[in-house]
Amino acid sequence: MTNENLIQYIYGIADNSLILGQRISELCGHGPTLETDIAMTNMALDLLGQTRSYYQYVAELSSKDITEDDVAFLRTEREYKNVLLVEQPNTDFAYIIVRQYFFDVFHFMLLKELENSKNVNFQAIAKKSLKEVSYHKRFSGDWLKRLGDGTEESKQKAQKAVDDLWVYTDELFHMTDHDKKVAEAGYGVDVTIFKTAYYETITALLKEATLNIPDVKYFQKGGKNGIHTEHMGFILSDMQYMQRTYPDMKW
Amino acid sequence: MTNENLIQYIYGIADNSLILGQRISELCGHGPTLETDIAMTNMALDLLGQTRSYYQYVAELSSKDITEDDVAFLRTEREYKNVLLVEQPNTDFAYIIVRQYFFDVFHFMLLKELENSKNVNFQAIAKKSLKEVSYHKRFSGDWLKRLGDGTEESKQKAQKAVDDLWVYTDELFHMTDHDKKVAEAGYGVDVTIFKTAYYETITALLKEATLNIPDVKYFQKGGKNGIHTEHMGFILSDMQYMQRTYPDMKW
Amino acid sequence: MENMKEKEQMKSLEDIFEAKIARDEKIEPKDWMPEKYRKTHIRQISQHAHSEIVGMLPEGNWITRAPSLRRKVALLAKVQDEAGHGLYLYSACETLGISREELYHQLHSGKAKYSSIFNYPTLTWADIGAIGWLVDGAAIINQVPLCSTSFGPYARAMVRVCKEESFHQRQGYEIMMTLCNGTQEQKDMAQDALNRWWWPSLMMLGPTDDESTHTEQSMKWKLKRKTNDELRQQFIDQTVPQADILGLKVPDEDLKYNNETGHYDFGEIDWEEFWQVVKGHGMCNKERISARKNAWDKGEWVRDAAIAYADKQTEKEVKEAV
Amino acid sequence: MENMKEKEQMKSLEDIFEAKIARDEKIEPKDWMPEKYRKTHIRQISQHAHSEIVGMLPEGNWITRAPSLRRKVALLAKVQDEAGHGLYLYSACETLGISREELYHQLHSGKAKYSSIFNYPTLTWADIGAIGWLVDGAAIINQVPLCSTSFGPYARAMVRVCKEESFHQRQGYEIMMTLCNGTQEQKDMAQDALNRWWWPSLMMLGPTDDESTHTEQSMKWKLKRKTNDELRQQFIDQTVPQADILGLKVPDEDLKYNNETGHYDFGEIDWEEFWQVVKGHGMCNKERISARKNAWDKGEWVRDAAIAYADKQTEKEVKEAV
Repeated sequence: MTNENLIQYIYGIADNSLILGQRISELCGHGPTLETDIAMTNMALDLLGQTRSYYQYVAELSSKDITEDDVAFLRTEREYKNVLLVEQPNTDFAYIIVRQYFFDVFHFMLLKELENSKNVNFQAIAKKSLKEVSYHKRFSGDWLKRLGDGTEESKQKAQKAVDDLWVYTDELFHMTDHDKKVAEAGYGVDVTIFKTAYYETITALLKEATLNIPDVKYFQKGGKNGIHTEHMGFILSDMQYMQRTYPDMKW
Repeated sequence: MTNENLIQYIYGIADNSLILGQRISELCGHGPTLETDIAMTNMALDLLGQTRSYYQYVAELSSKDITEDDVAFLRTEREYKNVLLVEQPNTDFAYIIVRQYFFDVFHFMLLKELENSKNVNFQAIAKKSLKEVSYHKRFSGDWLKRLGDGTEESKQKAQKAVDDLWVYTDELFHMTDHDKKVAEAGYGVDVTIFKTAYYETITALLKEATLNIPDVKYFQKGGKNGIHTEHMGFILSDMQYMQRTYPDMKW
Repeated sequence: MENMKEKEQMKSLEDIFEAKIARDEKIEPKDWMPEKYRKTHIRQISQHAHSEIVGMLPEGNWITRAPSLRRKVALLAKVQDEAGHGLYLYSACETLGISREELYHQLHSGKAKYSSIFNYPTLTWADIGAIGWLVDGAAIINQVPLCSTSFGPYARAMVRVCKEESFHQRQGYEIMMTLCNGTQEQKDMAQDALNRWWWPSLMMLGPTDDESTHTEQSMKWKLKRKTNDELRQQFIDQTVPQADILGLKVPDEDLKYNNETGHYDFGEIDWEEFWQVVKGHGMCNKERISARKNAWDKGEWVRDAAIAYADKQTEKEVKEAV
Repeated sequence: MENMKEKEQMKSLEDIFEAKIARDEKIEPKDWMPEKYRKTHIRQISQHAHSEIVGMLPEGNWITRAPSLRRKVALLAKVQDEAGHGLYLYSACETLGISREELYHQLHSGKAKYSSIFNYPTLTWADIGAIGWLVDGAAIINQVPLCSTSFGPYARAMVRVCKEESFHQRQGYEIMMTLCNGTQEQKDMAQDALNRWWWPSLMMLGPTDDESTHTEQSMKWKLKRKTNDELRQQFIDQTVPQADILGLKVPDEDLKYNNETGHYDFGEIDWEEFWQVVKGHGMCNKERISARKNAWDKGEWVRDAAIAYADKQTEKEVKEAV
């Protein structure tokens, strides 16, 4: 396992937190209630906090003299390794919740394993993040039940979001060559081991939410190899705006 | 009249064409019919073509070694001098048409005067642009009549767009100190001389379109001094993305 | 006779109420209070709550573009605090017998006001610094006296709000400081933000005393302890030295320290602009209200779903209990 | 007897029709044609029109972000040409007795297909170059033979389309050339785009001959002159030397010039991917259709207004004439 393997492995985890955090941030001040606004902002804060820990570690590992902000803001689109799920747009509150829930369950299971990593940095980040993510999962799961088993309209919207976002779940379990090497070294996690448990969990909750499980045989992928949907470019043009426009300054 | 006066005067004209051209470009492929898509794209092409002529002239006038693209893409938000009208979003087709018509009538009258400038560059650009803009004005005016005197729904939407955008018309007739100096030198245009004619023209068309004339006493301003609405930052983050991310390259 | 008795009772209730206020005791929601007191407090607390909520928008405008992760997180946390303030204040207001829906309706319909400062656009990152420094600074001066106002729930909410606001204020000043220690471009950005936010911040302290209504009554109820002009002077006296430290120039040619009074003299405020923005003609009035209204309208089906779900759960529990 | 006569008449119409095609004369909309000919042409022409219209979207995605004014203008003009092509082709299709609304409905409902290549995302500016060079390149190879196809309106539309497409193809290649003469970052961007667009472009020439349906019939009607595999070989033979000039590596380990055949041998195409994208599982299938459907649905009130206005004008004219 090289340093580059490790850095790429971290991107595969941390970029999810960054991009989902960025997506949720767009909503700040525009939610259906003040209470959900506060809760969603909390999740964005947690995710961005985790991102910082990971990127600080990348900066340490890097042979170049870089900071967490260089990692966050100065890569090109093809260098971000987040899954396609987290970059999907805030179409409506149902998409926001389903995207969150599909990610949270995975995120929780990942961190549970990462806690046992041989790498002390990963152990520490996982331990701290687990508390946060266990709350995220409860929040998004509870809301998904409310939407699924709420009104006729909310059920329809929730079902549409589930149907549209389900195709992005499989990619969560893809392992790049970097991922495999880091997992073999006992630093990273072999995510395939909890794939069955993941689908059991989300299927059970969808059933409780009186929603149908989509019958999909072909899944979307690409993000883990830096091949993103067309949304990604616009996320980045806002996110990177200041760093690109005013290079090498302190803020 | 200094070179700087002249450059700032040109920004006051050309930035309108750039930003409106950019706004219309967003619509390409998303219009209500193929025919309007083609016509609107034509207008964007005309406006961007005019922008290039003006900016090439700025590059000539500038003491620095710059190109039209430096002028277009490497200024900060506060340095763009377009009026607020042209940066307003593509809320719906009524807003798009009303924004266009309010601008086109002004643009046509401005160019009519600019054709008589003592400056040969302005003469040439105005002469070429007049043909184009006279078509724009006909297109937007015809559509405004269709929307105003079409269905009940289209009338409502057109009236709402007129009411919301009317507050941005007065700024078209503001003259900065630069504008005044360039006008006094016989290069620029004193736009206040056709303000009455402008309001007569648009009022007549609104009446023909069976729409009400808004009763507004307080108008919005700021763009001509580089104080824009919050839309502008997002227009720029997309528009400047490539030049900011990959500085000093040829495309 | 009956009428006479009622009047006497009323008089005695009023006496108790006024004595309480005089003794600096709090009025609580369950206590008797004059109708005018209730109405005034609903107006002021809700206006304050609306200001927090609308105030989330101009700053929220920069969250996706914040220049570093640290600043992005801090800005998100700040905007979240404002949502929190909104929440306490709406709750305090609800104790006076008005529903959240009704309060939102007043905001969306334009019946209720909110602080006019939020109708100015945030154009550069430096605006985030300037808002923290100046706008929160002015807000604190307005709000600190409210921590000991007579209405209990409002006073308690304000204690918490003020603590967080002064943290925000320091954070804003630190953003300005970083810019002013940076490149020329960053300094220019900071100066430009000060130029644009200075006068609107002065206006936040309210119209001049001779234009101001309700002041006497408000003094009595401890909703106000100083006049607008006094507060404004306090803000200027406190802020100008801070600008000096930053190396920025306050955009007022008439600004000058007066050795005799020990205060800064300052130039004429453009009250015409102030009243126009109050009347709805600021650059962002329409945008702000429509953003709020949009969030509320688009969230209706979500709130309905939550209610429907809760009802179903209660029904289940009842059935299971039977 | 009657039935016999009808059959004879039909036979004679078919003979005239086939003789015309054999003589390389055009079939025009007013001419008699077999129902199958009409249906096949509606399917193919509309599919072609839809491809132009959907093809506006991936390129349109970069208009607001084009890196120079010159490139922005050229890209806008290119996308506009595609709208124009869509327009001629829909018009050609309408001459066969089907309305534009019906054609759109077939697209939006998923009944009609369009070229699968447009279901891939455009990720970088180099993709705009690669699409012009490769996608328009492959399209031209598919389309040039159609300039002399048997159905007159289609053949005439294709003459115009092909002329413009080859301009676009040169423009795309020039974008690639500029990148390849630029910095290392630009070269990498160009190589990355070639890597992603190469195989989908090969797939544009259609399934291998043994998987392809309709070919024999299409040959007879001059809708096709060469098989898919022949066209694909032509595309590869023409494009590989162009990649060499750019200094880019075609992403196919098995690609090698074969001295005996005078053609390039090439590697296995991932037909599984091809069919999945055709079936709707490409990265952007949903996005593309919903963008088109959205434009159409949101434009309904505009089209209605135009009709209502035109009706009122006609009414007025009639009244004035009376």
